[in-house]
Amino acid sequence: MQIFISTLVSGIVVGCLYALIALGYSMVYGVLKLLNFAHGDLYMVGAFVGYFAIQWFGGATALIIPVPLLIIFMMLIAGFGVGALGVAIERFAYRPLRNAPRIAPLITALGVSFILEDSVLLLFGGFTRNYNTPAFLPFRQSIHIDGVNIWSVQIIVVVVSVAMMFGLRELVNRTLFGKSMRAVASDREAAEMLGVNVDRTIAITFFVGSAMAGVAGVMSGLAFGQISNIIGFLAGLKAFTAAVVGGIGSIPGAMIGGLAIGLCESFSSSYISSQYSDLIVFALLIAVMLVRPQGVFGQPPLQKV
Amino acid sequence: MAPLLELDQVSLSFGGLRALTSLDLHVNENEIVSVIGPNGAGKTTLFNVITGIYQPAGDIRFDGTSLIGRRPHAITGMGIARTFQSLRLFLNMTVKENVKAATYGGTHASPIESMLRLPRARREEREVEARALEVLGFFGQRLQGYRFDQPAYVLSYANRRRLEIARAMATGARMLLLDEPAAGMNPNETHEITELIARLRDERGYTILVIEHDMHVVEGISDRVVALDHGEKLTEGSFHEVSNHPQVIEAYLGRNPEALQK
Amino acid sequence: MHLRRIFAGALGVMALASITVLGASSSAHVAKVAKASCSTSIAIEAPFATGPATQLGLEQLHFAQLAVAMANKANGTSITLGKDDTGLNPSLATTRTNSIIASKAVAAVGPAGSQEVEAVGPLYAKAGMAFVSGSATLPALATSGANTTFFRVVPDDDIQGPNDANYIIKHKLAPAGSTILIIDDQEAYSEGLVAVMTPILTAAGFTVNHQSYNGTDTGATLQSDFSSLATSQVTSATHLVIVPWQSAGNAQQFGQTLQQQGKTVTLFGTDGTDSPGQFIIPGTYVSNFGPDISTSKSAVDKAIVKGIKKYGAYGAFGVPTWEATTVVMNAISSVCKAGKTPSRSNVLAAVRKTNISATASAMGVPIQFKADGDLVAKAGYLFHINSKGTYVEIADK
Amino acid sequence: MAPIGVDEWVARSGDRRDQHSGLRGQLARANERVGWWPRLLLVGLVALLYGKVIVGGNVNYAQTGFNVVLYAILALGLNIVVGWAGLLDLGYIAFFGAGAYIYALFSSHAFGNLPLDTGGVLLPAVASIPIAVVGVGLLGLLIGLVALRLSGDYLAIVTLFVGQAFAEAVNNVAPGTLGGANGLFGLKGFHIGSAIIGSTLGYYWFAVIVLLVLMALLHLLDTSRTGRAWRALRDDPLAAEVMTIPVNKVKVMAFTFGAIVAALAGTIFAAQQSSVFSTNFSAQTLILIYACLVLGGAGSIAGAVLGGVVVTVAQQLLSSPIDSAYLFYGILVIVLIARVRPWQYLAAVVAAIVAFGFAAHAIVGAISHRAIAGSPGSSGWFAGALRHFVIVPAGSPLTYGNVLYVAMICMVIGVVQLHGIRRLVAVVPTVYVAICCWEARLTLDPGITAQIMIGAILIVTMAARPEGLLGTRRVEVV
Repeated sequence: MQIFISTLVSGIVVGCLYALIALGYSMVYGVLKLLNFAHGDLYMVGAFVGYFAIQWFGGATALIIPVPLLIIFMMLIAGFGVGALGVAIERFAYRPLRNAPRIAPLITALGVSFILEDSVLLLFGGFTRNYNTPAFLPFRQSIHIDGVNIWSVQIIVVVVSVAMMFGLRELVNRTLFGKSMRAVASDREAAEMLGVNVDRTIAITFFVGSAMAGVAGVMSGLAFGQISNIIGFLAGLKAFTAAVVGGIGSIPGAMIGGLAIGLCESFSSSYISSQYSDLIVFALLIAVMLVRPQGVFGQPPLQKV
Repeated sequence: MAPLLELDQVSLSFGGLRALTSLDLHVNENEIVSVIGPNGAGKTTLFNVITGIYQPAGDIRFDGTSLIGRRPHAITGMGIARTFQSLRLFLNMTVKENVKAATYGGTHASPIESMLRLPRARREEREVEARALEVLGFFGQRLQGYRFDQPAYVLSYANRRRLEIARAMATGARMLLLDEPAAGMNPNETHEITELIARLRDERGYTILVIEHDMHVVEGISDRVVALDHGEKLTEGSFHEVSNHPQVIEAYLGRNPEALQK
Repeated sequence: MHLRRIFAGALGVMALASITVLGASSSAHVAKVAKASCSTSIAIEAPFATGPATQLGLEQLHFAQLAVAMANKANGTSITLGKDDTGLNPSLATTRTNSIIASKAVAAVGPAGSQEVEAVGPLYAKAGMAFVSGSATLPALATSGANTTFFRVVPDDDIQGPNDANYIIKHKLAPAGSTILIIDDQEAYSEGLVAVMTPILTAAGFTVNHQSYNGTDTGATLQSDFSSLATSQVTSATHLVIVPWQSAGNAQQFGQTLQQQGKTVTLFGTDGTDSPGQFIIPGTYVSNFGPDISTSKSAVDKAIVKGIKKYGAYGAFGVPTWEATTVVMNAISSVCKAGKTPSRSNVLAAVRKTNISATASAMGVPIQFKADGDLVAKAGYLFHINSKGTYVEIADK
Repeated sequence: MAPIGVDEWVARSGDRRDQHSGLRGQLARANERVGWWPRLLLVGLVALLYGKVIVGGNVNYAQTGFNVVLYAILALGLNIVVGWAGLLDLGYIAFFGAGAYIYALFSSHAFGNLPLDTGGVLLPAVASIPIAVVGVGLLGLLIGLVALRLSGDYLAIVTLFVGQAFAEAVNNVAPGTLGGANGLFGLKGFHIGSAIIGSTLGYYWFAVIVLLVLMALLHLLDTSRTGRAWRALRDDPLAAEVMTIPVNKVKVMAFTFGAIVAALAGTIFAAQQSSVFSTNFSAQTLILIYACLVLGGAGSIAGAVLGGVVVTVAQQLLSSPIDSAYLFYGILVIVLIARVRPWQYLAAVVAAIVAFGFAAHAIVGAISHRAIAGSPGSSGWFAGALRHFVIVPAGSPLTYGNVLYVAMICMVIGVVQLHGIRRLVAVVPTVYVAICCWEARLTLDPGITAQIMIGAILIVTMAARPEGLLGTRRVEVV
């Protein structure tokens, strides 16, 4: 029982992060039909921003500002910084390719991911850095459910993720931007004719998606400690899996998918074998795709004759 | 003699929407039959069920054998080729290649044979080349000379329609289904198409089922006219019978009355 | 469109450059010919730029650079050092080794990881080129017979493993009969140590629970590996967890995961996790193949500790690499002194004859090689991480 | 009758768009004039020249040549699936890997007991290569059948994970046999009886022959019914189906052929490296193969080969400080020539850059000598020329270089934003900063710089010429 609960907890924590990254993937795919492989690296950049924010305020062991303030600041700066980065990438790498063959943006995305990953490597070196979170958020600050410690950071991760997801849902369903985003997603030309500012909408979409990845990066740093320039790829891949399982282009799909992947991962590694967990996740994905190519929540593509 | 193509109580529905309702239709050897009807009457759907893109209820027989449950390429292989209302050429292939591609079903050389250019592959390539030239030759100067090696996407609209017909001919079909061959053409070209369709039957002996909105064309070519609406056959007969049939007029009135003004 | 022109340009240049490359040398290892009598080049393979162990790699690089400088000064040689990053990754190491062999280098230092040596050993053997590792400890590397030009200045796991196991038993780090969890990271190094230690511990009456995780995982995936290991494997009967890994960072993260789940067990790391910068869980034992010379009184040790500042921070992990480099440097100069050309074969022969006294070596033991390239002397070192997170060498083993 | 003229004018409009003025136009036209077989001959001659004259016993050159040919072969295989059949297969790497691993299993001690390097199966090449090719061919068939259910991006996604699953599998499944993360090494090379290919150059020749044969066969296939069927499928699956082409069969065929070529490449790769590791078949490698294909031009055989040359040579050059300098400054010069017109402006800008450089150098030098005491990173005759031009502090501290790097990126972005005379002015400091950054930082880490440059090349290519070097512009109906 104890094992079950703590596996559940770690699964949910990991799943929330995957979900946050997956949302960005899904939104971008929705508006541009682009598989943005650079997304995982934005998450990585976010993690680094957070790390340097900690150093800025005196380092994990000698913080000069109260912890809550620090965390809020980290998330804000990572969110806005990475969001801006995402917008810049869209502007300079993807926008010129709006009407290019489908493969061109894909390759560009790979190029961008190369540049991000290796720029970080160049600037900060390849060795892993550690948030050393316990130094300012000690494990004592945790709640106990029959013998399982749930660390305050884990709670923060879940709360913030859920809050952001609902925020996003409101944004998409209630606001004007949400309307225009959905319009662009369903038919860009038509939306343009109806006076939707397509460029602006796409830019905002990139901003929101990237910002969420950035915050996810900070939270993963807080929860897992280690960060390096290569954490982006695998995380991106998993988040991508989540987006696909949930139905790429669908926001609730991304959330459910993220949690599904996270739980599947943690349960398979604690009940089956940690070395096969990745294989199991990928197998799950391939299975889902074959049974229901458009994912659990996705709409099937309609084909006209 | 038995008709070449026979539709027997053919029905098809998408979810709740009934696209075709127990439709009976026959086309005789060497006949030109026009299908008319307002938009959404189920004309193109009719073509799609015949060519096997949709699987209908009921039975469709071509030359006595049923087409139900066969894949499109097999059906075309049996001798029914079609064109598309929304042009669907292989835009990035050259004019000649577009035609040659349609001969796939008629040839049998395996990839290995092709790679090594074994005798059968060589012979078939020669035949295909000849067939392409012959088919394209049918359109006079339109698709000749420098056009052979131009990608299809540089062709003018009218020429794309011609190329689609050429491609359908290259499949070695006996029967052609032409989906609005004159759509979007200027009067000259429309006139030309009308002649072309007639020549297809007279010179090449094709049996032709054609969807057309332009009543001049319909009147000019049709042996028989079938009027559809809401997936049901309103009536069929000579152009004049059909065009004066009250239901047909009713079906068209308010939609586009001028279609019948002559 | 302008960009098209840029692109055309870029390609023009690549064509042009691909011609110039054939003129210019394209190898990063070519020695700069200097006036001094004995001038040639050697190369070091270490994971200093990429991969999971960059800190350790940098440490090795710095100590190698120091050793080259010191030896050149002492022997009046002018030998240059080519750097090759291997990312602790056998396939990268293979590529690098091929280009080192293609270069003018006469001998090599490294590579760091046992799995890398396994991969490149046959290549060096084929090239008849000596390579001396300062950290590859898998016994089979020497005994397999596949790596005929392989040498190491560190005791192998058949020494470290038993040392550690016996220390655990002798000093009762875990109550008799309790469970000891040992986790490998699916690399040759790790699996080797597990294979050596398990039987000894079992013989002493411990229940050994052997698990493994995917050492190449990162981020969230790594975390779910660790938290599941911590929850499902660290039971109330477990008092000691042995982590013979090559990533100190991972060991630290695993330690924190244990703390977070309120599990109070002792960790026991091996040389791969010996990194005062990264792995600092108080109460942990860490064994290493090199001594901590930071406070040593011997002349050479003082010189090293003083000299290393110029290149980077001091760390116990780098010391053996200084020794390995010195072995190669001395071999070359001895070849020169004998009036022979420093060819690969001559250097190889000279390395075999290496004989450095305990006082002259930084390892605290004399450096002499057995026929299979292993060290004659057997010595292991053990550290305890105190409450302040600093490493304290344990004298009594 | 519609007047022919109008019709023809429309018809030729496409051609007119393709016409280029100046040197590039002439090159393009010349390129068209050269027939197919002469081109093949040309490739053969270049390969011969390189192997006979230029390599001259230098193992590094032989290795470079081998890599070029290997990537060319891989790109050719990928071209069948992606370029012709238009199926976005991101699992291609798995076929490459499977070929290599199957070869490794039958040419090493994998089936014996690994640590002791005894026992095992050592088949001659005539046996092991066919086994690998057939085995992987079947795998391709299988994946192809699976892929029938999917189209477009969904296909890309699933195949991507097939590729990832492969790497994961060889890493974790049966480490006793597949070697896990440590891979398999000490493979026996291609051998028949006592004859064995021992040298890199030997494998170079082998690969060259394979490449030439493949190019010929694939060209003949491309111009046959199968090739036409594939390209028809790419343009319009439904129309293809209706035009007597059994789309499913043809799709599976494309996967199988691609897999076979990849497997062939895999065996050669494994034999030459004499070892295989799961990391050899990572997404990185896949991306490089795609880079070759897309850079050269998807759908064109010659393009795939040229792509292989460009990408591999670029990597090789970038991996060495001296040669990467040639590349860097070459590109810089060409970009200026291409972007700054007319020549008066160009001259002005160049002069301004030089002046700016020496001025900045002098000023900074006057303020602090240490700030210019460092020596430029690139060696050769550049260094001398640049010593009094670039600002490199003593010991060239990394932070300085990093600041420059960030500054450079920002300035480049800025320059793209500006227009007219403003841009000309902004170019001067940008170029100077770029040079300083190169000398002070980028040359210090050639490996990393190479990756960054590759990424940049990909982005620029896609923006400038999505159809690739030798590819033909395509229209896509969406």
